[in-house]
Amino acid sequence: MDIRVQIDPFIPGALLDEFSGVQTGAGAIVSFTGLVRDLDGELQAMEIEHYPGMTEKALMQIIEEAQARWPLLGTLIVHRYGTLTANEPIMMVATASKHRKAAFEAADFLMDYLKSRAPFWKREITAQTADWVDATKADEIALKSWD
Amino acid sequence: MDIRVQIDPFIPGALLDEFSGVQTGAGAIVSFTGLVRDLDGELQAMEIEHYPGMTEKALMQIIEEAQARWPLLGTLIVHRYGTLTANEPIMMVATASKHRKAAFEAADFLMDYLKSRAPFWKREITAQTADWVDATKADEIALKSWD
Amino acid sequence: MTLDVLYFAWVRERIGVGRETIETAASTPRALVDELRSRDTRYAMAFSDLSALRVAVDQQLTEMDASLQDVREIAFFPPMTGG
Amino acid sequence: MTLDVLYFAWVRERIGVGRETIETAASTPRALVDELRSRDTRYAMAFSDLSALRVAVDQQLTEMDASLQDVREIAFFPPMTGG
Repeated sequence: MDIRVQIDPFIPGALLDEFSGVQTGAGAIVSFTGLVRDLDGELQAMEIEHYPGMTEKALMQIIEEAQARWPLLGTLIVHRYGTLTANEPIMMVATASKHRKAAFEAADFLMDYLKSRAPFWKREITAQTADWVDATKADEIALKSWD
Repeated sequence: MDIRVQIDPFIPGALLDEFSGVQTGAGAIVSFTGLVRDLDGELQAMEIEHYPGMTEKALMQIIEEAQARWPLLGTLIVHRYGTLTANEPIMMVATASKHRKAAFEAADFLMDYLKSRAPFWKREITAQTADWVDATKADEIALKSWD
Repeated sequence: MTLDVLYFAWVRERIGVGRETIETAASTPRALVDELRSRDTRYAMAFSDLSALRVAVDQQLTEMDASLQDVREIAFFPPMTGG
Repeated sequence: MTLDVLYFAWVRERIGVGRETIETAASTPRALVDELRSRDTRYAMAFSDLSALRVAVDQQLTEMDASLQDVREIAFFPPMTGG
């Protein structure tokens, strides 16, 4: 279990290779990278706020829940906070397992739980606006699909 | 659409960063890496045979099918052939989309189709044996789940 | 009872502080919200729609009717939007 | 009709070659299999269980009863195991 909540940028490929390098016996590795979308070139910055202390605990609980459901050899969650610009990686999850279905499902699960259960909040800054991103119904439905 | 069928090794993280670097407007990137499993330290090599000409066509058809089903911004499939050793990457798929569910589902779909529809055959070499890997019922069931 | 009360995102902006220490006898988050609403319009604005709010007690996501017994820290915030 | 016939994996090993050119009047892959089986025990061994075989015609996966009209290349192989 590797959890990183950081203000610094990260390079997804470098992290993927680092993650893969420490797995033993894995046949399948899935990664998800979330990037700052451009909003038709209007976005000046994305600001991410989080709840220090609770964030790490919540991510650990989410990973423990995934480990209880799938035979995972390794899991990684990295999430940035602070000020980001368009196309920058926001976060990444990675899972390693013997078989592909476990790796896929666990990564999908980690994302759904992280979206709705880890205390991060995003705000999109344009020349005119500085709006907090709304949680979507789709995210809530995705979460419930694992019940 | 980026399809590579190659004898040379590749570095998944380097490829992921290369793939991400050419996407525009993507919010979500999913990668799957398949690795040679170790068979309790018994594996001396994995040999992969393929059907030159048909392989590239089959992979292209699989990607076109995925593009028809999900709004994908980019897709990548890399698959090696020849002689590989334990823990080496065999293949990788990557998908880019605006939203995470499309990227996840399309990567999962590409893997299921590639497994049962792209002309690759694997053989595991140990000190005693050189057995062709059997196709599994699970792979056939996974494929049918997309019908 | 003395509680550390934390606010995040637009809840923090409406209330104007990210963290404060509050002396209260409230037994649930909901009771604390009612008490704060009556103190100042900033709270009334931030807490106008409880269905748009989430609450964590000692850094654990919970319900508005959870117990505040032995709690040190409580946080109010909008639905999360990470990932 | 002249056909390029290709074999892969254990089918190739049992037949002993990866590719050969065959003169045949078979109208389907199944008819070609029957013809080859009667030619030599190597084919009888390779094609003993048709349910364990896959066929591609002009590099397109197809069925044993597909038409071989205007076909240049046909391939027999076990179920694929890539990925």
